[in-house]
Amino acid sequence: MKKLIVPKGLDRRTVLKTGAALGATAVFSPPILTYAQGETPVKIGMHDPFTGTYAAEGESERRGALMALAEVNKKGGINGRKVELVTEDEGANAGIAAQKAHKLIEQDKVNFLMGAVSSATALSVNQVAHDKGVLYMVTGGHTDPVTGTQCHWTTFRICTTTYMLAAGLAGTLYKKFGGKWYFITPDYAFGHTLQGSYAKLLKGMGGTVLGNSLSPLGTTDYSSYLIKAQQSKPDVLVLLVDGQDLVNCMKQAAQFGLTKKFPIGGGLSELEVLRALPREAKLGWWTLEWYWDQPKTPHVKEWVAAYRKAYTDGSYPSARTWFGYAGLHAIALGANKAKSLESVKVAKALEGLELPPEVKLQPNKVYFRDFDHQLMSSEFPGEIIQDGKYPNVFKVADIVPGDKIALKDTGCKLDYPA
Amino acid sequence: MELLLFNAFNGLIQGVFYALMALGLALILSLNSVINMAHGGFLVIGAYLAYTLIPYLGFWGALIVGPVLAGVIGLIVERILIRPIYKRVDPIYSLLLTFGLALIIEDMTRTIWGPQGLPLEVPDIINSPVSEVYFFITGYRLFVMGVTAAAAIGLYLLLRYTLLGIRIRAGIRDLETTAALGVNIYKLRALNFGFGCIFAGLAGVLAAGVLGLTPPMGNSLIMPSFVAIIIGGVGSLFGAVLGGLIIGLAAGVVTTYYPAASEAVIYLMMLIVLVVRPRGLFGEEGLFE
Amino acid sequence: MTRLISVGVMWIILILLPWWLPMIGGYTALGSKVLIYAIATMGLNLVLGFTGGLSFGQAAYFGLGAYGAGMTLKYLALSTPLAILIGTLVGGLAATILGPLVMRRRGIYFAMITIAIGQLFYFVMVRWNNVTGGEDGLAGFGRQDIHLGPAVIPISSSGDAFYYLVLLGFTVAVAIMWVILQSPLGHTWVAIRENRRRMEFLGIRVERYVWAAFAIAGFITAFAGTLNAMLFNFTSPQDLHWILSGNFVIMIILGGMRSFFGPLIGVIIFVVAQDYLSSVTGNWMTFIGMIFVCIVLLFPRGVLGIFNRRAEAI
Amino acid sequence: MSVAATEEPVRTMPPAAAQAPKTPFLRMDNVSRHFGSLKAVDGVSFEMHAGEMRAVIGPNGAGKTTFFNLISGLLPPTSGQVIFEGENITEQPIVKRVAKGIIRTFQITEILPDLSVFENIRVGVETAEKLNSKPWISRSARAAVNDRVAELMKIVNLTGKANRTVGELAHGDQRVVEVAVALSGRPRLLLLDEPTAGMGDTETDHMVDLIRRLHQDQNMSILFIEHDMDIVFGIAQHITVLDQGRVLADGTPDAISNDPKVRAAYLGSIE
Repeated sequence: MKKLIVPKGLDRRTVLKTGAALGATAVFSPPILTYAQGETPVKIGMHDPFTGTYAAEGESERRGALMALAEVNKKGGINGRKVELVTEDEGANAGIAAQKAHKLIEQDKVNFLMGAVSSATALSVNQVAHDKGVLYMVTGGHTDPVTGTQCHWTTFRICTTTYMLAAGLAGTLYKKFGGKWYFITPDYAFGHTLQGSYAKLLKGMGGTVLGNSLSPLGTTDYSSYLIKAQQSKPDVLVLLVDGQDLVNCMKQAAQFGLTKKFPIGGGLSELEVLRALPREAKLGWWTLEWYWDQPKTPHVKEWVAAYRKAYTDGSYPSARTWFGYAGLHAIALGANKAKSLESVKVAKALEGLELPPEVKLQPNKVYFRDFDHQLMSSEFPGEIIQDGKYPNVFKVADIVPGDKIALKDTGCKLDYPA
Repeated sequence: MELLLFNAFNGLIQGVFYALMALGLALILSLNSVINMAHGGFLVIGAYLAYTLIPYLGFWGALIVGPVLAGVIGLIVERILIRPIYKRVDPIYSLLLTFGLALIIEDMTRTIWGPQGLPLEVPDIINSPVSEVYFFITGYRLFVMGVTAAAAIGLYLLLRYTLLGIRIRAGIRDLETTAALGVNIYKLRALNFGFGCIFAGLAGVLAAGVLGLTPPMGNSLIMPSFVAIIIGGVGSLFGAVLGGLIIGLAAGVVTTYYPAASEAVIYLMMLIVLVVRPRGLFGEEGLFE
Repeated sequence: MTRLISVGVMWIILILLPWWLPMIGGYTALGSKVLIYAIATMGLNLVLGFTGGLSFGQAAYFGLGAYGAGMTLKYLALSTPLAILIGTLVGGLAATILGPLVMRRRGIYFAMITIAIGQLFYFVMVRWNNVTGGEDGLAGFGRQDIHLGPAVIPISSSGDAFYYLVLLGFTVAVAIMWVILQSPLGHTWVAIRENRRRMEFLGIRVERYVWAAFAIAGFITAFAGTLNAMLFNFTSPQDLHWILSGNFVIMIILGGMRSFFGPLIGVIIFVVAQDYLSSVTGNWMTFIGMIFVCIVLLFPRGVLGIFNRRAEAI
Repeated sequence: MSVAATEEPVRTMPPAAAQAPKTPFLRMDNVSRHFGSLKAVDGVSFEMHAGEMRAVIGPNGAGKTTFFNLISGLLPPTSGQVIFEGENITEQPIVKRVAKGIIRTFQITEILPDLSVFENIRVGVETAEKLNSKPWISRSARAAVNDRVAELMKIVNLTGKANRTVGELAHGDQRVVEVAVALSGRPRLLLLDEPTAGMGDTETDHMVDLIRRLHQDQNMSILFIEHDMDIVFGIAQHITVLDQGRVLADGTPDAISNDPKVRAAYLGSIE
């Protein structure tokens, strides 16, 4: 799916045909010939998983980016030049992601990079982008080091950090249900940071951690962890697992009848995940990073309608769609503000930049922090509606502004070239 | 102690899944000499077809028809792609072929049904805990065990008492002699491949009830199933079932004491078994060496 | 003579790669990756194609090399040669130490015991979070310029310079493997593949030679792993996983496991086809799958296997 | 193994032993090999002298190949002892026996089918020169190996087919290659298991001539299994007759052809 020059209407098939034809041309002739007429377009390279376990999330991000692309081009593009989006599939494999980042930079000569669902790919492309001095907008990939210990001047991030995910929900859960919590945590960096953050917040509020089970990524059977959890009789069972793992875990918790015994809360949930949950597993308290149903927020309704018009497969935009949308818009905003395509200048322009209402699509102030390049977007803690039919599956309890919960000391030291 | 019992029991249930996969895989490996990397693909086919058929046939109908259709697709694939490579001496080429096939199946599944996860609704009657105390024994888990046991026993009876089964067993032991006795081994191998795919499809439908459906869902089950076969010993179907149960049990027990190692333990077990018994528990000399 | 000429031509093409590859729409990092994988698979092929041992866990040594190099650069010293040396030693010694477990097994049992060992290393790297970065991978290190007296080879900033380092590594590894395969040791490996029993009756302790092949392959793949870690200054547990091991085997079968340069051809087909197809179509997996199926059906001994059988056996 | 072995009446002591009082080259004391209830070799005692050309004959299932396997080390005996040049090798692995010069060929040709004649023999030579573990080789050593291969190919008359793939050669030539590989190990006792099996007349003549030359020119000790009585009585100095795992008779061709037991049990059955 390369050279997604999408004029209007985002039908995947036409894109495919154009893509194949242009791709072939690109290989057999110098790239410049493809754009013989008019000025060279500004190119944004996007890597995301369109195959494998995270394919649904990757597809959502791409759709969001394509919507933003159409809008940006309608309003005159970047510095008066047309914008193109080149997407590359990396299947959530960090090595392939780095390879594709090289391809986008060296072969397609993209001006900016964006993408990532898995944290590992975010980290590997983070490295490549910095080596090459190309601005990189991380869409997904929550692990703290991306805008923390391994931050680079080239890297900005749309999605929230693991710490913010925890902080967004912890207060709500504590107030509602009490302070004795049991955790089931995926056994990798993301999970560890998230659980650490929760434990810290919980102790700060005066609660106790009854126990924490570490489950390997890709676990299909959660029964042993659920048994331990059940024995500790917690006020809240906190599930920090993500993606398909979460579906498995929730289904099993429901089948064991645990969901009737104590409230279940969690870290991150995603609309893509909620869609696949059977009724009995549709419950508990979670954080979304964006939700389509915000009746009081301006522009959201129109945006959702635009999405539904472009994609007629019955789906609704998710937080991932918004990541892709906001990511591409942010790049365009920064470049237009800097009146330049130079990554250093655009990066400087993005620092402190506030997203306008029609892009942020949420009530609170949303901006990039200048010292770690983390976007201060909101968390949407709330409860799953058990009998809700997709897309009415979530009831947002609060919209917590990002800069109220984000850590100030992230360990990031930006390394701009001298 | 109570926790250990719980975990051990749960491990056994997980092992039932491995056993079901391993059984089909072992059938195909033993008689067709094909290392079927596409077995996970047939699992996915069975599961998605059942998902699609549930609105028309209900869960029970889909439970039967889904796997059978996977078997039929298996028959077609065998005829077109697998049969031409039987005459190759080295089974390694079957690895490349079925690996390609697995990619095609996963991609087709995603193209047809989309990349997002889909829920497979299990009837309420088998979807609640059996008792408050033993809450982890859900009706569905017992049901999975029951269906697997029935399928395994059915296979045993088939192999033991029907002409087809006797021929399959003879073919596993000595294909040349079986052919020399006038058995049409092409037909035999085709049917056997179909049986293997039915088992994969069945595993798919049952697994979907616990895990939900995604196009790559078969990938995570294929390696543990190979491990089950090796621990049991190549050529022994009973060994494959036992191997599946053993690694499930081991993973369950280890989870109690050291959860981080629950995945690694099945590989450690295979390593130990192979060091002590070079051909697994019931493997026969000369097969695939 | 023909062989000499074709190898010479191949080498000239490889030297000129940074010029011609971008012109036809490629990029140098892809060339580096192909050569790195070629080193790894040609090393693996010493066991797979030449000794007849189905090693299915080779990525473990590739990944150990990668982590060895990455962790050297991150925690120990900012030196590219040292990183290569330590990574190669870590992976190679692991293969050497574990060889005795493997060497007695044959066929599918050989395959599965190598998978078992490989997966155990994989889980170690995933679990050993605070040092290896766990599932997120090891980042935060960078390859360093090489100082040769007053001269500096700027591999840290130049992808082309790094490509030439990889090409040098490829040339050295290929030369070593070629010499070994022409030696009595190489002859013995091929003979073991052809007829293990015959070799036992010549008085050869077959297992020791399988061990030697496994160990040497381990060193060579680990060496490739160190270069791979430095290619993107990143490595992750996926570099040890059985799926990568399986891909290595697939690449070798594609190109022809009985020919010396077969793995190189297989890597080119696998890596370049995936890189290209996944950019032009969302259904690239179907096309790759069909390529594999067609190669099995049309080229019974891999792509290079179509040349005469004598050449295959070296 | 069994101490009782020596108490068994040694009725098979060859007459040659009385004439030449040197230490026996190869001796087997009451050796048995059972497979479950099947007694493939059952209490065989046997002696052979250096430089001897001896044939082992017997009807199918007499235990001839098992007998060879016991000497070459492919199988351990159930009981009894195998002694080579005064040393008990009963428990020794194949590798050590080969080092002592006990080298065999197989009833079903064991060659390296995808390699050339030259390469087949070269592996044998390199093994004999103990070069196998060398990952590189000097020019002179390589030349020495190649010379030796050429010499062996000349001995077996295969020089013209040096670069042919062995798997594509005629059956007779494949067997000759196998003998050449065996010769590369400089055997002191060459065991040939049905060297002419499945061969045509010309091929058989070629092989028989080769065996005869090896014995005459190099004074090699050769023990061979053969079904073709013309060959057996044409070249063997001594013949051991096995039947149902036991030694039925043992002696010179004349003695054997006149032995009534042999005539009854074996020769008679084919005539």
